[in-house]
Amino acid sequence: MTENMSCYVLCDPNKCTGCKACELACFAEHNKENNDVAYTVGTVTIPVTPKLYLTKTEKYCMPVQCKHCEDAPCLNACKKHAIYRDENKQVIVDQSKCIGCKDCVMACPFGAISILPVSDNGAVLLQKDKECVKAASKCDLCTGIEGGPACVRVCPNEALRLVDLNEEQLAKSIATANSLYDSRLS
Amino acid sequence: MALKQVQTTCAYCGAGCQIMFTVDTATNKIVNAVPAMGRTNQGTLCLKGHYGWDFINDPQILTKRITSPMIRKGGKGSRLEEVSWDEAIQYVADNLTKIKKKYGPDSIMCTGSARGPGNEANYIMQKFTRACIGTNNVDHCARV
Amino acid sequence: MRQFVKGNPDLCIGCRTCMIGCVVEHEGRRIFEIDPDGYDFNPKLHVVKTAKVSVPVQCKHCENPACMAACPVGCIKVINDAVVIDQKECIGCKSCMQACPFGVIDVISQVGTSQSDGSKRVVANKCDLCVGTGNGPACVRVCPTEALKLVSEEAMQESVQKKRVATAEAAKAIADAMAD
Amino acid sequence: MTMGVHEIEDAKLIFNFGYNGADSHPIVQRRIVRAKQKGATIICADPRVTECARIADVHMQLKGGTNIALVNAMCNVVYNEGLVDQKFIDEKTVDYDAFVEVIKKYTPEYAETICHVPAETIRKAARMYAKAPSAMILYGMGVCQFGQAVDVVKALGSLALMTGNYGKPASGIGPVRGQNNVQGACDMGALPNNYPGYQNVTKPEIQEKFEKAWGVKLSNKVGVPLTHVPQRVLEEKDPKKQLHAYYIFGEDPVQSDPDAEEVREALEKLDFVVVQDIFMNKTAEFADVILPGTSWNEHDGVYSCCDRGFQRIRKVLEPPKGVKLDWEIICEISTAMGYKMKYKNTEEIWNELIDLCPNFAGATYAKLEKYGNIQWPCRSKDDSDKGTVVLHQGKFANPDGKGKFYTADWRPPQELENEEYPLSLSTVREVGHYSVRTMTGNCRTLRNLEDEPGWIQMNPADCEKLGIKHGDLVKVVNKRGWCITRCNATERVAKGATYMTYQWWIGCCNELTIGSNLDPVSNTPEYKYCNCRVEKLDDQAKAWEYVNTEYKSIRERMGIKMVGKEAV
Repeated sequence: MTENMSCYVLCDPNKCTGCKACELACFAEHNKENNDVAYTVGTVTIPVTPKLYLTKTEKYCMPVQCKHCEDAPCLNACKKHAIYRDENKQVIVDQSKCIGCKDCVMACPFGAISILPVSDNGAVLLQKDKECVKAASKCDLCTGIEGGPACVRVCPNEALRLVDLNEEQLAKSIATANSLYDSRLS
Repeated sequence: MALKQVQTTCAYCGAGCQIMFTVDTATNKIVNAVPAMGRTNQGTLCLKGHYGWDFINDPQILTKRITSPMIRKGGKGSRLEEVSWDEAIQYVADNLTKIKKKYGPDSIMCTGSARGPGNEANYIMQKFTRACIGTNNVDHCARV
Repeated sequence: MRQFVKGNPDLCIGCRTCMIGCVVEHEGRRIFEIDPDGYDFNPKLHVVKTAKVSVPVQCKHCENPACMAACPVGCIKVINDAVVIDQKECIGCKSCMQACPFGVIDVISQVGTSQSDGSKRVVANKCDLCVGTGNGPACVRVCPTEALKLVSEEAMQESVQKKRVATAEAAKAIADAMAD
Repeated sequence: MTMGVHEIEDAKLIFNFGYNGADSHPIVQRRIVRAKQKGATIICADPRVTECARIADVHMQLKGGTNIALVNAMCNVVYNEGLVDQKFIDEKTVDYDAFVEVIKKYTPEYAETICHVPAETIRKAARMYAKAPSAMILYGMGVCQFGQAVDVVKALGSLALMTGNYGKPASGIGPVRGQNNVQGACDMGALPNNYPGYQNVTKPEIQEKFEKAWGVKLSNKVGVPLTHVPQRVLEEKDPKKQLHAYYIFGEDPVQSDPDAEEVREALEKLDFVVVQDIFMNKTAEFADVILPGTSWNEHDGVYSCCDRGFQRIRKVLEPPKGVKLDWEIICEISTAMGYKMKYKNTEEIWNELIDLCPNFAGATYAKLEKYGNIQWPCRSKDDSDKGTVVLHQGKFANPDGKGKFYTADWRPPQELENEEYPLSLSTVREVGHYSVRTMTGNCRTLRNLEDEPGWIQMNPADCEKLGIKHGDLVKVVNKRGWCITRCNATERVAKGATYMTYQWWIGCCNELTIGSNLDPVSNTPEYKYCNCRVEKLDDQAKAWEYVNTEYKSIRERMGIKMVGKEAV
């Protein structure tokens, strides 16, 4: 039997209209507490740093975000051990440990990570030389946030959904078993 | 500075890379070496091609460049003394002639060189061995 | 994002032309004229060879450099978007060396310098992307197998964007399959 | 090489045997890397994890000294699994049946007991090689520097024959020749059996041609190979065969030849030794006369690169006062001995020799200027003959035009490991130094990169057993001699095997190598196999002092004034 797997958010590009509601919701959800970001744009004092990235091709669009790989290349590439797997098997970046070396960006085959400024107390954090602190930014499935991933919640077109392959796989295998049973009769 | 450029073949391995040297003709020194477009090297060089030319200015690091013929006038074990070219050539010719007369041409062995001198000098060496000394005792360090 | 030089172990043949290229670029061509004991040979990158890998290893020019944060005298600076050690100010405390997770900082002694006790100054040394030479990184230029590449911010973004488009295309294929 | 260096990157499959391009010819290795990037399959047979082995699809890490058993086993698989090109064999080759008789015994399982390469790996490699649309074999000194060497070359050639891998682009068999002009010295007849252009000294019609051209009677007796010199000086009883004089031109046998002690004894015993070179070296210490020649970059001429390519070399600098052009020196000696030789320049010499060599006749200076590089054979002076990239197209160079099958049974190396000397020692290449290093050792940055006393590559398990660490000075010793060098602990070499490069004065591995086991055909010494013991040196400070003092003293003997120079 397959191991217990991590979950991830997947978009149906056939439904996505590219409205960016997910990016903003993600940013707001993660900066509500420390940076006072509410749901209206007027209150934002810091750079917008989402953890999923709307990507447009010629024919369609969708946000790209972390697949929480089971053998995560980003986690394996990180020399600072700033990327870890939490108790729910989600792959999480500890931005306080990240030094912005970009190895995870190179290692990720999906383009799901960007290096973005880090803010606290409503302002961008600065390094010794006054440059802003930057860290790897990627989907953490809104771990610990009530209601689950904000992007899924806000999508007006229901293009995003949280995939739990553990359940889906079970359902699929039962369906396959059933169909085998059905075909046996014919 | 009067600069000129000369293209030649690298002498450090059988790949036969082409190098373009820039030379200051006033001081007779190499200023620069860059890869040239050769059939085998296509504008690339390894470390020896890039940085293996300053020996030519006799920097006195490992061994000294020899700039005068030398003879051990006092025989084996004596000191090497600088002599004129005429004296050196005559000395070699006399000794080789003496040995050839005493022991025959096959008692003399000569080598070509698989390194810097080039094909023409090798041709001359084997011609000298065969036509002048009269033996086929000529070989080179092919097996190193 | 800051640019950096990246080695490719599939192309590297371990010849170390890059290491000499680095020294020549930083010492200047006087290296071929002066007394061979008159300068130090301190490459700012090193070819590492294990049973499986040969590749030059050098500074990643991190966005929040751990070395810079660890430096007590502030001699690690960002110049032209490269993380650079000012060796004149360095006190040789080795903090940066310890802080760097990549092992790309060395501590070297400098010829022609001296401390009050007469010993040579010892300072930190690492890749500075040949900043200020106007020629770009020498290691990239001299490598005979093109195993070193300067990864620019644009190249990085282009690569991430390509991957994102491919991810979107795959998601489309999944969605289409599930719709059937 | 039967092909061109530039063709390597288009190979579909490269079988790299005992050849370490990354250290000996980085710019050839570049083509192997490019071939891999273009999708070529790479098979590597080497006792070490070389750069090529590292990127290979199959690496057969054979035990040193077992080459022919491995090649025979690959031929055995190709034969038994019916992977041969029967049409090619029938039409273009001879002696197939006798060859098959020998390889029958070499099943992969049998070879595994000799080579320590798993039978399944041998099968896999043989199948890959035989099934490739075209396959190229590259080999180097890992094949040639054994007492059994020419047999292996012929066996590799037979592997290519039985699979029809000749005469098409990016196929064939390539000995990648080491030194810059070793191909050229052979081309020019600096060989005891051949006049220039590989024309045999024993053939009356050839002898007659050269006698006519040179106006003198010539000997038809094959001469002495270089590696026989010590024996002909020290041991030969027949006075007619003894050597008494040695004219050494652009070589340093004390450093480069095996069993340095024996070479030194021979040079001491010779009546008369002439050394013609550019720098003082270890051989010059034994010279009765030293004649200073010109260096690369100070004279004109032609080199032949490893794939038969003639290329011009040009005078870049004026030579220092006091030296003479190499060919001028020899011409003057010849003239003083009564055989007049006089030339205006290298082009005049070149024109004389290409007219005597049908295979070079078309490669004039004018055409070399025009095309940059001409691979011989180039027979016509007409501009349309640009030389020949691929040899053996249509027919082979043998008199009957056919490829000849041959292999032999495996013979072990002469000197094996034993209780007293439990490790094997092989000589290898240092990427940043050339040959005996009189040139590169005088280059500042190359000296910075690698200097005395060199390294001995050893498996970490062997180091641990001896209690030595990476970088420690150690003593390497066998019955012929000893030296001191640094330990390089690396997983790239197998347990029980050690490797050293041969250009160091202090870490001088040729004090240990074996001079007596020569290949019967090529007379190449067994540089790649002898035994040794590595000893731990408890007092490292004292050992370093020895290294530094010794280095300083040899440099002084080589004419370097040490004043103001720091010790190494």
